[in-house]
Amino acid sequence: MSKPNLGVKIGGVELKNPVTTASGTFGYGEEFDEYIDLSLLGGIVTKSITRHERKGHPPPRTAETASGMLNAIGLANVGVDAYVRDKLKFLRGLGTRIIVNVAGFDLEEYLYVIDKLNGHDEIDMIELNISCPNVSGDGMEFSAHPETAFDVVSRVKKICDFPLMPKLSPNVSDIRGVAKACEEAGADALALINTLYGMAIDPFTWKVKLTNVTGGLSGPAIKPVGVALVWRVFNTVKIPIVGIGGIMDYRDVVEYMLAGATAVQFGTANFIQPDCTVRAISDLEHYLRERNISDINELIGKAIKI
Amino acid sequence: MSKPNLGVKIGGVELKNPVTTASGTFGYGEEFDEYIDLSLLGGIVTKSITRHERKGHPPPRTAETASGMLNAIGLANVGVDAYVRDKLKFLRGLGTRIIVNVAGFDLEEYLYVIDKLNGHDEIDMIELNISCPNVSGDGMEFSAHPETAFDVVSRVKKICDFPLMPKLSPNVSDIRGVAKACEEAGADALALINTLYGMAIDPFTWKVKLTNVTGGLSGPAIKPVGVALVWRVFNTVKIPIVGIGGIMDYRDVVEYMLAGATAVQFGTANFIQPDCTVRAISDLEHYLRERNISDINELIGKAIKI
Amino acid sequence: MRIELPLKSFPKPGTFLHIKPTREGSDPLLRRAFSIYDYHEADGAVEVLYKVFGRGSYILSRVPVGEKLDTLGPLGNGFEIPDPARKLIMVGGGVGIPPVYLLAKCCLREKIPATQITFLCGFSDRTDLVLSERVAKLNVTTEISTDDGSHGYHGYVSELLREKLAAGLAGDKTNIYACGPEGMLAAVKRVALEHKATCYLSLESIMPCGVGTCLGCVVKKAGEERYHRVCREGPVFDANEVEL
Amino acid sequence: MRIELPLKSFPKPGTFLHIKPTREGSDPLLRRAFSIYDYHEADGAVEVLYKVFGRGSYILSRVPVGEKLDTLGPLGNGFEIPDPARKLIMVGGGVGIPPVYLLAKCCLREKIPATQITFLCGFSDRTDLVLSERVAKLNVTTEISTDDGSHGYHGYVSELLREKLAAGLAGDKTNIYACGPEGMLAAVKRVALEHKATCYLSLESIMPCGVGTCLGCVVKKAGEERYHRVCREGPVFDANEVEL
Ligand SMILES: Cc1cc2nc3c(=O)[nH]c(=O)nc-3n(C[C@H](O)[C@H](O)[C@H](O)COP(=O)(O)OP(=O)(O)OC[C@H]3O[C@@H](n4cnc5c(N)ncnc54)[C@H](O)[C@@H]3O)c2cc1C
Ligand SMILES: Cc1cc2nc3c(=O)[nH]c(=O)nc-3n(C[C@H](O)[C@H](O)[C@H](O)COP(=O)(O)OP(=O)(O)OC[C@H]3O[C@@H](n4cnc5c(N)ncnc54)[C@H](O)[C@@H]3O)c2cc1C
Ligand SMILES: Cc1cc2nc3c(=O)[nH]c(=O)nc-3n(C[C@H](O)[C@H](O)[C@H](O)COP(=O)(O)O)c2cc1C
Ligand SMILES: Cc1cc2nc3c(=O)[nH]c(=O)nc-3n(C[C@H](O)[C@H](O)[C@H](O)COP(=O)(O)O)c2cc1C
Ligand code: FES
Ligand code: FES
Repeated sequence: MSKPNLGVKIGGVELKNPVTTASGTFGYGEEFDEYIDLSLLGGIVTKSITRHERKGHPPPRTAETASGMLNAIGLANVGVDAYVRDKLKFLRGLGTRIIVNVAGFDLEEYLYVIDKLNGHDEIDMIELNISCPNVSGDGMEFSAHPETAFDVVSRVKKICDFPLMPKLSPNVSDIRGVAKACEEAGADALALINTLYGMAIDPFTWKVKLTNVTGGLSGPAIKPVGVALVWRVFNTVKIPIVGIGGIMDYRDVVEYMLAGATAVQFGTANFIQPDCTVRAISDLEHYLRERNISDINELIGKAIKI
Repeated sequence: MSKPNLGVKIGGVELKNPVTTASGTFGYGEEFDEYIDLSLLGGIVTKSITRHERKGHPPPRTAETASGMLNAIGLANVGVDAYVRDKLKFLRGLGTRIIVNVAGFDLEEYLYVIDKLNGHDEIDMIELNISCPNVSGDGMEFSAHPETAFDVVSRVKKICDFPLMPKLSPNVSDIRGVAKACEEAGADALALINTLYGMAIDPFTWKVKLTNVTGGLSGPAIKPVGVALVWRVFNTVKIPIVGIGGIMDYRDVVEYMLAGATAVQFGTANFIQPDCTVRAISDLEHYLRERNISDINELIGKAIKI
Repeated sequence: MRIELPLKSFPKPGTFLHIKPTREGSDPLLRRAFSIYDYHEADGAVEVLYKVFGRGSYILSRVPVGEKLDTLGPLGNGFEIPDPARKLIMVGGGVGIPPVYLLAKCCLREKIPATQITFLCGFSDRTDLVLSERVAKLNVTTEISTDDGSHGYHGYVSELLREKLAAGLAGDKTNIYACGPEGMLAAVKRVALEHKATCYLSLESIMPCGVGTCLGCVVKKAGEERYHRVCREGPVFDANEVEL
Repeated sequence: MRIELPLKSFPKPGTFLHIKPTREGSDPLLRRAFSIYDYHEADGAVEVLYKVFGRGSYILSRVPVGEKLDTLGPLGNGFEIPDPARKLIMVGGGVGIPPVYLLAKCCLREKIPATQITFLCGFSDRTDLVLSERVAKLNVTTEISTDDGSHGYHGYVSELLREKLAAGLAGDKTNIYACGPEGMLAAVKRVALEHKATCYLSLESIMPCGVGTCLGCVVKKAGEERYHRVCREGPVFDANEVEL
């Protein structure tokens, strides 16, 4: 059989395959340059950037949990100016799609950062991290309610030169409402899920394991939640979905695509196997060949009810 | 050192220790009678009962996930009449606290079931499972919004002969609002968390693993979420909290109590070690002795920030 | 796999052990059920026979000899020793052979003449033939079928059963005992009905708890919208009780 | 533990291996970092020396000899071979001994005279003394301290260091290389400052990725509100660069 097609399309952007990296787990790509051929990836989502540099929380910033980990890095990043100045240069040459994750603590910050990124054609897409607390609002995450989500996405969309992909939090009562609001606000795609709200305490020292007390739960432990929410959103909106959460290998990629994802992001897995992404890509090709599937898009949303 | 006190008090009810069993994971106690001395337990929470008998979903009803499991049993239960007729008899003699978990798909069903239970003094407390979809409402879980939670809890409280403990869902944008609403509605205690919304698909057969498609995620995988939400609620309400989620042994009991729980429930752990509860009780006593802690209540909410 | 599990008395055939494969960490989380395959009265050791499917059985296959295993059981409701007057046909499909083997061994131990017993082993191909090794040693009439015809009878073991019943073995005087994949059991049930034979099936199901409390392992009761717990009311059922 | 990890050249002392303890399932999830303890030029095998703390090290301690281990590395930024003119004091606390041992071995290999090197090993009590076995074989001046006085010098190894510096070893002509628990390193840093000695510390931290991308392992930079990645900029730092 001829080489199956692994290419997918997200918000008008063509990826050579559905395998991309999750924000904050792949830095700006540099560290992985020595482990894998970055040009093989469908895309790279870079660490959340904000208006100003952020040093992040004091350590300890992570703790291991059952089949997962907690993190409270604190959105440490170089800030948008240094990002544009120092990081885009490296990313330009990689031969893979560059998706810039943008975070903000109020509407103005999002708009400021997007404005700074506009015009830089190394960038293929913006992933909007709306799982941040709205400090000048009620302090709740922007993605916690359809109204706030609609507000920030529609305002950003107006000024954004690039396709826009809001990234949704799983910590919501009804993700369908939030997803619908983003779609109506003009989102070109949706990425989900971000980390689950979590915490750990050492029963012997009585100390919390993170200086920030609570953090974000990621890893295989959360995969069933990510798959369920992708499935829910897939049955709610028409725009493409990028599935995230506990993806470790090609089988998890298939599971997310069957649930309705058009592409996926590998996060925590990068910490355990630096080459997990490229391995998954070749395994996916093998998987399709074995089954005589000529196009990976045939998997999307094809989960069979029993 | 003299025997440390393990006794705790939940909504006016004294438990000989903080270790109880989670609804739906311990049946009505009968099956475990041959494995453990039930009289050692702080209490037993029985399987959710509804107005009429429910046969539950067709199999498969469960699937294993990373450090967890999904279940969609479908609230299978004998119905309140058979429960009162056949099950209370057995429970009466056990010498442990009996907490009856009540579920409903509309307000009337809750009121009907509570009315049938009123007057039966074998019952020490009611755990109100408000994580069910309100079919005669917007189809969302009662515990998804503070308003709906307040409504059902206040109405039930008016007619309920027993202390009332609503059981909260983790699938909410802000559990603090829901917890506060329950407290204002007259709840005597709060139990959390119920299972996380989840789903799994077999990447080789493409079939969903549960006939119900989605199910509830439980087990060690969700412990960080349970601990975080207990901590959040502990810092929001004054009524006692019963911690649930991924508790496998005494260390997890300590972790939940440090986060703010006054008592805990063992769920999935019962499937893996039928004697996990009684083991935890003796381990807890040993833990307190070693540290010269005379009263287990000294642990509640004592997590140390770093 | 041999497990030193001092059982005082001969275990009831059809009952199972619930074994925790994981010794470190919480993944995989749940126990796995394995039918009791054999029992050694000398030292009271129990044996299970398994095939490596997925994670649990793979981990078990790598447990060093002499390691402690966390085991619950024997659990469940096994086969009743049949009335000696009946003809007995044992049908085992792949890893379904162990419980039926133990039943046959038990029958012989109860002085039921070997001539009363016929043992049919079904496989998809020849790769798993080893599973029938001890059956051959029972000295009862034994026949093997493979779906691909690579060994013995060519076709499903249920078809082999049909031929046996057609060729003389009077159905209404026969008890059939079967364990194997659900598809095979459904077929065996149909054949048994056709020939008015009494039929007992040992079912498989995903079993989180194994002791009857999670309600996860259920199978539909024949005729009514109710369920049996495979781990508690079963795993052995009269074929007429369950809907496959 | 000996790991066959064909390294062509002698590894840089202070670098570490990132080892996945879990071979089945996803719990525990993360790799564990272990300093390279020794290197055998004959077959290019690397050794790590560890103590069983929690789950990861426990699982490793039960890996049968000959098993494949999933290992990344050598990773990180190790010790630089010092200027032969300097006096060298190596300070290792418990499982902090391995990287400093390899540095000492390297120095001797680089023809730095043994007389230049003093090796101080600190323990809480005598239970872990084995960790200093190979140090003794280096034929450099070696002293051992135990917090409880059960063996050698009675007190913290940092106090032993202070006495050495007070008794002659001119601080400003001395390089100190230390690895151990954070408290010990902080004390060593203080002592080094008092005596104007140059001081390099190998730090520990919880390391999810080990390659510099998760930003989980950071330590605060001295003086400023910024952080170093222990896995990438470290684990070895000039004591003046970090705030403990
Ligand atoms: C009463 C009973 C007796 C059994 N006796 C034997 C025996 O004697 N020998 C033997 O080899 N196996 C036996 N099994 C099957 C065994 O329990 C395991 O299911 C099998 O080993 C696969 O588990 P795994 O962990 O290797 O695969 P997993 O990683 O658990 O899963 C592999 C596949 O098997 C499915 N599966 C998981 N658990 C079960 C289950 N309990 N039943 C059916 N499918 C399942 C999974 O959904 C998955 O699709 C028995 C099962 C039951 C219920
Ligand atoms: C650069 C570096 C080199 C190391 N070299 C060695 C060595 O040569 N020999 C050796 O025995 N150990 C060494 N360690 C420590 C080792 O990585 C493990 O932390 C240790 O074995 C405990 O892990 P565990 O899985 O057994 O315990 P865990 O179950 O992981 O946890 C036990 C306790 O240790 C804490 N912990 C977990 N990871 C770390 C960590 N990386 N550092 C400090 N505490 C941690 C946990 O929070 C928990 O409180 C090194 C660590 C680093 C960062
Ligand atoms: C250490 C770490 C840092 C992260 N930083 C970010 C971030 O800066 N922005 C963001 O949107 N998500 C961040 N995430 C979330 C991941 O992008 C991803 O959504 C989440 O980890 C779930 O995927 P996983 O289970 O594959 O890790 C981070 C996750 C981890 C573990
Ligand atoms: C098989 C199964 C059945 C359950 N049935 C119920 C139920 O009937 N009512 C209810 O309120 N919770 C039910 N639960 C949820 C548990 O009571 C508990 O809240 C959840 O499993 C988290 O705890 P755990 O991680 O210790 O299992 C069920 C859980 C499982 C695994
Ligand atoms: S396995 Fe739990 S009820 Fe049968
Ligand atoms: S361990 Fe990930 S950055 Fe250092």
